[in-house]
Amino acid sequence: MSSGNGKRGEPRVTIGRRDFFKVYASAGVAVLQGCRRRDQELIESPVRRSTALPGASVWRRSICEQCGAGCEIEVRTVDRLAKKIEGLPDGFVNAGGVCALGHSALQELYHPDRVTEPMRRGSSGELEPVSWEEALETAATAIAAAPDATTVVAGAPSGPLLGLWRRVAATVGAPPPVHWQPADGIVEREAARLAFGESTRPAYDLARSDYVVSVGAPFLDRWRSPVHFGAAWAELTADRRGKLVQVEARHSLTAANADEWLPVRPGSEGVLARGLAGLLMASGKFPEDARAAYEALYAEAPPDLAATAERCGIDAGRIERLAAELARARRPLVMAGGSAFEGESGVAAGAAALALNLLLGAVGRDGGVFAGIDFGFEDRLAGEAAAALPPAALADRLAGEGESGVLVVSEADPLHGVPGLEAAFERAGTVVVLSAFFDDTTSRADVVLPVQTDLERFQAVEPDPVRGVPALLIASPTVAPRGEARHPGDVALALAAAAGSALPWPGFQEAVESALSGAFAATRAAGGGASGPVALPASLVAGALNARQFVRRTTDAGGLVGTEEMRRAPAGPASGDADEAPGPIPDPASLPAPAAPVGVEAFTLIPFESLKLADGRGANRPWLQELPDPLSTVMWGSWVEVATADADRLGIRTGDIVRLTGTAAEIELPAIVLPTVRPGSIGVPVGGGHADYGRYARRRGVNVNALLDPDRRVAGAGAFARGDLRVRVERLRRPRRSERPVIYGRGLRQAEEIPVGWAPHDSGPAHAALPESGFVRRLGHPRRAAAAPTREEKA
Amino acid sequence: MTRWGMAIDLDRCTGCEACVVACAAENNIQTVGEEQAREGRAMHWLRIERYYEGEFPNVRTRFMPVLCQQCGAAPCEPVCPVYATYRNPEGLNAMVYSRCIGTRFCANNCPYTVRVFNWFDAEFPAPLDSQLNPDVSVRPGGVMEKCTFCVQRIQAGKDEAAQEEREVADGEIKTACQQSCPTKAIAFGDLEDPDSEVSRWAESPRAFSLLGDLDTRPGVVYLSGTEWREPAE
Amino acid sequence: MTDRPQASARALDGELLGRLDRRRSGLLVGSLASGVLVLVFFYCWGYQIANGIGVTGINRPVFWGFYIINFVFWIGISHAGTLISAILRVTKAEWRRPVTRSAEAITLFALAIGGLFPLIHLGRVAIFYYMIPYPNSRMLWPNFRSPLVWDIAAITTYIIGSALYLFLPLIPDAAVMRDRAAAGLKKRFYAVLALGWRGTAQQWHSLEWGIRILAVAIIPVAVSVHTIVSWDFAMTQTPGWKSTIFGPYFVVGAIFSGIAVLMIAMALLRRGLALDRFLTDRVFNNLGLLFVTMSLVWGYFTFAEHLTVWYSGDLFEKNVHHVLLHGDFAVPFWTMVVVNLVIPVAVLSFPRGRRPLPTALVGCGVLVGMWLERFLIVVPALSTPRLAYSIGDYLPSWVELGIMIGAIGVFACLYFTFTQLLPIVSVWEMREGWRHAAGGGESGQPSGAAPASPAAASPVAGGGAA
Amino acid sequence: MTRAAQDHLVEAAFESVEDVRSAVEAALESGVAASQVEVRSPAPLEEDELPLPKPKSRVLLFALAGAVLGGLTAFGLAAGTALAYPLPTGGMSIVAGPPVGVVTYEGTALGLIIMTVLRVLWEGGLLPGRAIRGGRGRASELDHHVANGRLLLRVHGLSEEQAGRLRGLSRASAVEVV
Repeated sequence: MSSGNGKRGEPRVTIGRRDFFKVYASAGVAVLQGCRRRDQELIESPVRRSTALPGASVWRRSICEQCGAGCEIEVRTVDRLAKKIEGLPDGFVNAGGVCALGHSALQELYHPDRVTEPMRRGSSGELEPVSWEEALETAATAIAAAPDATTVVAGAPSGPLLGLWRRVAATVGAPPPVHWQPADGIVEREAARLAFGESTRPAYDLARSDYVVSVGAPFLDRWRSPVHFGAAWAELTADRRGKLVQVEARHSLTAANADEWLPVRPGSEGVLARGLAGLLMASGKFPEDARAAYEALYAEAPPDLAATAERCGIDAGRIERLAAELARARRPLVMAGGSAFEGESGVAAGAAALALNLLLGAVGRDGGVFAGIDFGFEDRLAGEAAAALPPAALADRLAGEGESGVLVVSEADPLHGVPGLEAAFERAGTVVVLSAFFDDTTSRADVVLPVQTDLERFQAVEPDPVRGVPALLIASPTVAPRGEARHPGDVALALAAAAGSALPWPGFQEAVESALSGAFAATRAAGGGASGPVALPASLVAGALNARQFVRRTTDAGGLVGTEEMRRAPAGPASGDADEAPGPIPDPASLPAPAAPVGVEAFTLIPFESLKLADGRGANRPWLQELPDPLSTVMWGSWVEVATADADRLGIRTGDIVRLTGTAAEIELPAIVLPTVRPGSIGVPVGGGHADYGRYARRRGVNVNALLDPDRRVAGAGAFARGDLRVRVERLRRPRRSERPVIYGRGLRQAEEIPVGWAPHDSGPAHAALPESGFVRRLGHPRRAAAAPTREEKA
Repeated sequence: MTRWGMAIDLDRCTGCEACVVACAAENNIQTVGEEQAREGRAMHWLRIERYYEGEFPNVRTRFMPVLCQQCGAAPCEPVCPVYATYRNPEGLNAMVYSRCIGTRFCANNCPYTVRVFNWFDAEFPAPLDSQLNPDVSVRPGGVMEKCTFCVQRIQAGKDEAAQEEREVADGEIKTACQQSCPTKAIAFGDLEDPDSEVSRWAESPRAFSLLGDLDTRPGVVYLSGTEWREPAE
Repeated sequence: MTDRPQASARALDGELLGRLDRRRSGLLVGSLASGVLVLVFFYCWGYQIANGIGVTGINRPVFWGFYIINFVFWIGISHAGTLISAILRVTKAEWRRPVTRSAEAITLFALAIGGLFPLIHLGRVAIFYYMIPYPNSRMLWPNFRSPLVWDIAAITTYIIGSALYLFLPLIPDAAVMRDRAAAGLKKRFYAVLALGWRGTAQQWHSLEWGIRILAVAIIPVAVSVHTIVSWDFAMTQTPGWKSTIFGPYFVVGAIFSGIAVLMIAMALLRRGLALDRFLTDRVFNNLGLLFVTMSLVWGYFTFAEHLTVWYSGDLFEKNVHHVLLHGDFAVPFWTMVVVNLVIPVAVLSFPRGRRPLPTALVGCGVLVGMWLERFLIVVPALSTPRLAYSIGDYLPSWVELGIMIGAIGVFACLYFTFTQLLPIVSVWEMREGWRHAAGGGESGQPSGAAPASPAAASPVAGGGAA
Repeated sequence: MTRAAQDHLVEAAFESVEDVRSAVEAALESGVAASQVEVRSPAPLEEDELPLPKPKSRVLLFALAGAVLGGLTAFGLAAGTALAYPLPTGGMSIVAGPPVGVVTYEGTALGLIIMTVLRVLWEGGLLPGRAIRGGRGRASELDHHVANGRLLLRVHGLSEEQAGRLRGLSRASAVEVV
């Protein structure tokens, strides 16, 4: 069903079924003018032969792997060059939407500074191009010489590729790979394990809820799947049916869009959740078993209102009203996530927020929270190999590693992400990096293996389980790879083979097909109806005669997609996959509050992922660098958000260069004074200040990760703690011309004043009916005050 | 007769800026670099304006995507000495790059400040130029440009309909910004057709025209204004 | 009875011719020095053409900058000559005689430079001719609804009119130069310019008719030119520009700055060419009175302009008004008020202030002030658009500064060269004046001479009465 | 007297108008026709200063014609262009009154100015290839006197006798006689 794809309106020659790929041949779409193209770019594609006419648009389905959300996309190709990315209208996660980062995958693909040939550090100390054989030989020799001392760091989201890395690591005799991922996801899993008894990222049914309290989850910014949650939020708030309350210290984009924003004191999110629980239980509106389930989690009683208000810095009346609204709501839901849970006690805070769902009866009901289940293809590919390690394990391993150590880093940039690893990288015998760019880590590599980007790859992705419905999405390459870039999975297999422990598959695609084939066999063997980690739901394999046909059908159909019926509630604290017996979980309210600020310049630093740069991977795309951050409106580079009150006190004006001093490092960057920042806290986007990463990212902005203390960990999660960091802030100077933050549309003069309180669309009435075209038939006055909900557009 | 129009539901807009990048990708909009951007020369055809109301902690944030309003009585048009911009029969402010001599008068006279100027020739270091949309010209330096309502998509849509000997269906033609909007805050279509989605949105009591009292008769209608209210028990 | 005046006129005649004959090294030095600035001008312009209009400091939303400011400024300067000389000719003010030529030359050169600035300003100057109506293969003629095309029409008319208005009275003087020159290149040059002028009765008669008609015709043209320049702004929707007062306001400003530059030029000429017997204190006194009048009229318009904005309370207009009076543009704004209004009135209200040096100094201030006025019209309005999100600012680049300074050099170079080649004081008109003075019989003193004599006023009075 | 004999030319430079007037009066008395007399002056003379017929000029007529011509051309240009390329801009009518008016105004002035100057040059014999009848307007050895502020009397088509007599008369007051 691809009616929505008729957007181009080009006559269509449908070639495949269900969006596997679509071919739109156009008679009339000639190159209008001006598109200069180099002939050498028109390399014959070894991947597929196009049936299209020259100059005609061919739309190919692909999967966006810019983050783990797994949005299905369509790529417009003309003459085998990718031109445009659109969301697949019936995409499993995104339903037609694409985010800014997703669009920019094109600029990753065609980046002028891509690594397109293997390189090896020569005798001169410089990286020199070598053949794939030589590069693999060098890497494999080092691995084979010291398999125990080999550390694999895999940056891919969880799913089949991570499974393959686990398998490869186990095969060559190396310890399990370190899964380089944001702390937030690990904390969320751990919190879910504590609250729900199942260590999966919870799935939220925002769209069908009517009252959502998001404790810290910046789901409209850059958290899990902003496209999916954006659409869900739009449904939630359509006609102002439902309400979103954002409990977050930083005024994120989500907070900006929320119907109500509670700017809690940083690190007190969990306390607020506990306080709310106390009020909700006192309201007596919830069934006894829900109360019991909640109370069983905690040894302590929830804090009282006054204590909560005091700890959170929020007016008690507001908390009370919030609790009352929550209690009255028909289908309330509490979400948890974000930088708030990356503090040392993040797991406790996250669990406290998630546990509210038990009380609200939101677990497993429409408009509530579900288990984030998948088809388990990571494990299917991993086989018997052990689970991947959390990021902090890298630091621990490196600390104990000698000079013979081998580091294999695939699609991750740990040197940008965490300070203090440089020395270990220097010490390591051989650093092998699989990357498409010279990022901070790649620049220190001894062997660089160029990998393909999203659109060049065979893709098998298990999307972020935001919907609670399992899926495995598969897509073929959309365009020919640039230069000699290879699939990272293929490289992993080639490394294993070169190291003398070959796996049965020549490439990643074969590995995935083999896993599919195995899943088919296991499902048939389980004899229908069975489900679980081994077998697939029987409905998915019904109709296929044999494994071969099943694999063919699955890949042709673009993967396996579950149904709404497969959604289920988490196992529950009593019975789940928690190893230990259920018992009291840490209560954030009884943990000590983060140390009070020392002196007037001590601020809580809130590093956040902006929708431009994400964790830093967006920094090399000119589109994203030049994209104004929606709130600070800064383009190109980093900034620190300072509250108006603090700025007045410290004499900081927008644009001033300020110095942030952490325990081990200091950074200097321009200040943006905003009325929305919670006094006492400052926000800095991560992802700037790359040592390298191509011409658009190199030394652009500053890397706030430098302020992190690598020894601080999120308790119980094995992740580096990024939250609750104390820094000193001091004003240095007015910026020089070249230091001024690039603020959208606001020149030299207004860099200091951001218009506040003047929304011009509220300043005057709309005009009367138009004599010329008559298209506006009614005089529409903007209604500032609450108007009765209207449904007219929805009809 | 067709009058292309757009309706933007501000209550649905999150300010995620996917549309801004989609627009750049679709329309070969050059990125000007940090130095030029600092000079105020970024070239986005579509921007998300952000306004704050109130003071901490009771700050309301409002986002408003602002693009060429495709005015029915466009102030930019008559001031052009060379007819580089005029109102085409389907209600678009057509911009003819090859005629533009760069007086920038149109941009001065645009009350919405949505016109952008190519201060230099566009640079797309190879192979970034591989991405360029072949349906859209790359504008040379010294030329004004602005949102076209993705006129190349409109043209392709009409061509397809003509080939199939039918009318263009409502919703068949999508602008790049509309298509990638995760929250579907944008409707596009024929304002002359009373049954089109955009016409229905435009009839909303929440609808208003930006700077409506100038009577530029915009082809873009904004919807805004409701707040959450707790439903009665 | 006629002996003495005649003899006196002969003497003056000889003196004037002698002055004009004498080579002035100062003029040569001036030509060369300004020639360097001419090179700066063309280097900067060439650099801009080679690299793109982006080498300027203009941006979004300040799409117009120094080039348009200088365009308006120079067009304003151009009102020095033709308009003032025409008014004086039409009113038969005797004291115009030593002034007209230098004034008209200022007009022509200022107009030539002013007319260049819109071209410099273009993003694609190579195809500027798209604005010109002529049959072409593009199948499209210019859009006559655009004030810029009105500009072209008005400036073309004005520049042709001014050139002819300068040229027509120059013909007899070119003949004088021709007939006094020794045979050779110089003689041939003047012969070409003189077009075979012999001074016959028919030629004088036709010439007088021509000058009379041109003087009448050029006044409405001059008024329309600056009105239309003002409409480049006033026709827009831009807050701070959309104003009905702009037409007369610009015309007054133009005349004001025109007189300023005329005062400076005359003071320099008087000193440089020792023409104080011809450009008398009386002339300065009269021009000074006109000057202070224009200052007051300008002040009145400025007040009216801002009063209406302030009183209306229109949100967008008030934003512009605010940055002007109290905001980032307050310093230039109040500087402008001081040099354009306070100082001229304070100095020129007194007879002693209307002497050459003070008037020239006041003129310099007014030039600065009127330049600032154009700056304050162009930049604050553009940098304060309706949608506050797009608020911007503007700083010129070295290219714009180079072209601005270079343009002054071009003007100086042209003016010095003109002064060197042709009589900067109209010889025949002076002669006519002396004849009138002699014929009038009221006084033995020819006009322009003997400034100390109280009778010197009579030619003026007589001229006015005639 | 034969025609061939009547081609003598007398030129005399005078210091003052009075001297020229007496010389002219003498010449006219001696039977010279007014059309044979040409006076060159460094500045315009008053109309009644010399007993010669007043010169005539049609500059004004031509100026008005030029104005009409220029105005019509400009109107046609502005209105015709708009009609030839009916591109709507800014919701204005295709032939919008005020812009056409502005352009017509300028065209009128331009036509007037150009025609005025052309006519002045025409009447003065200043256009290339246009000479004035009877040797008038030709360069003279004595032109430098005019340049230096004197007046020059030229009498054409005289017989030798007349010429001689005139020279005699002139010598009394003239600066130089040829």
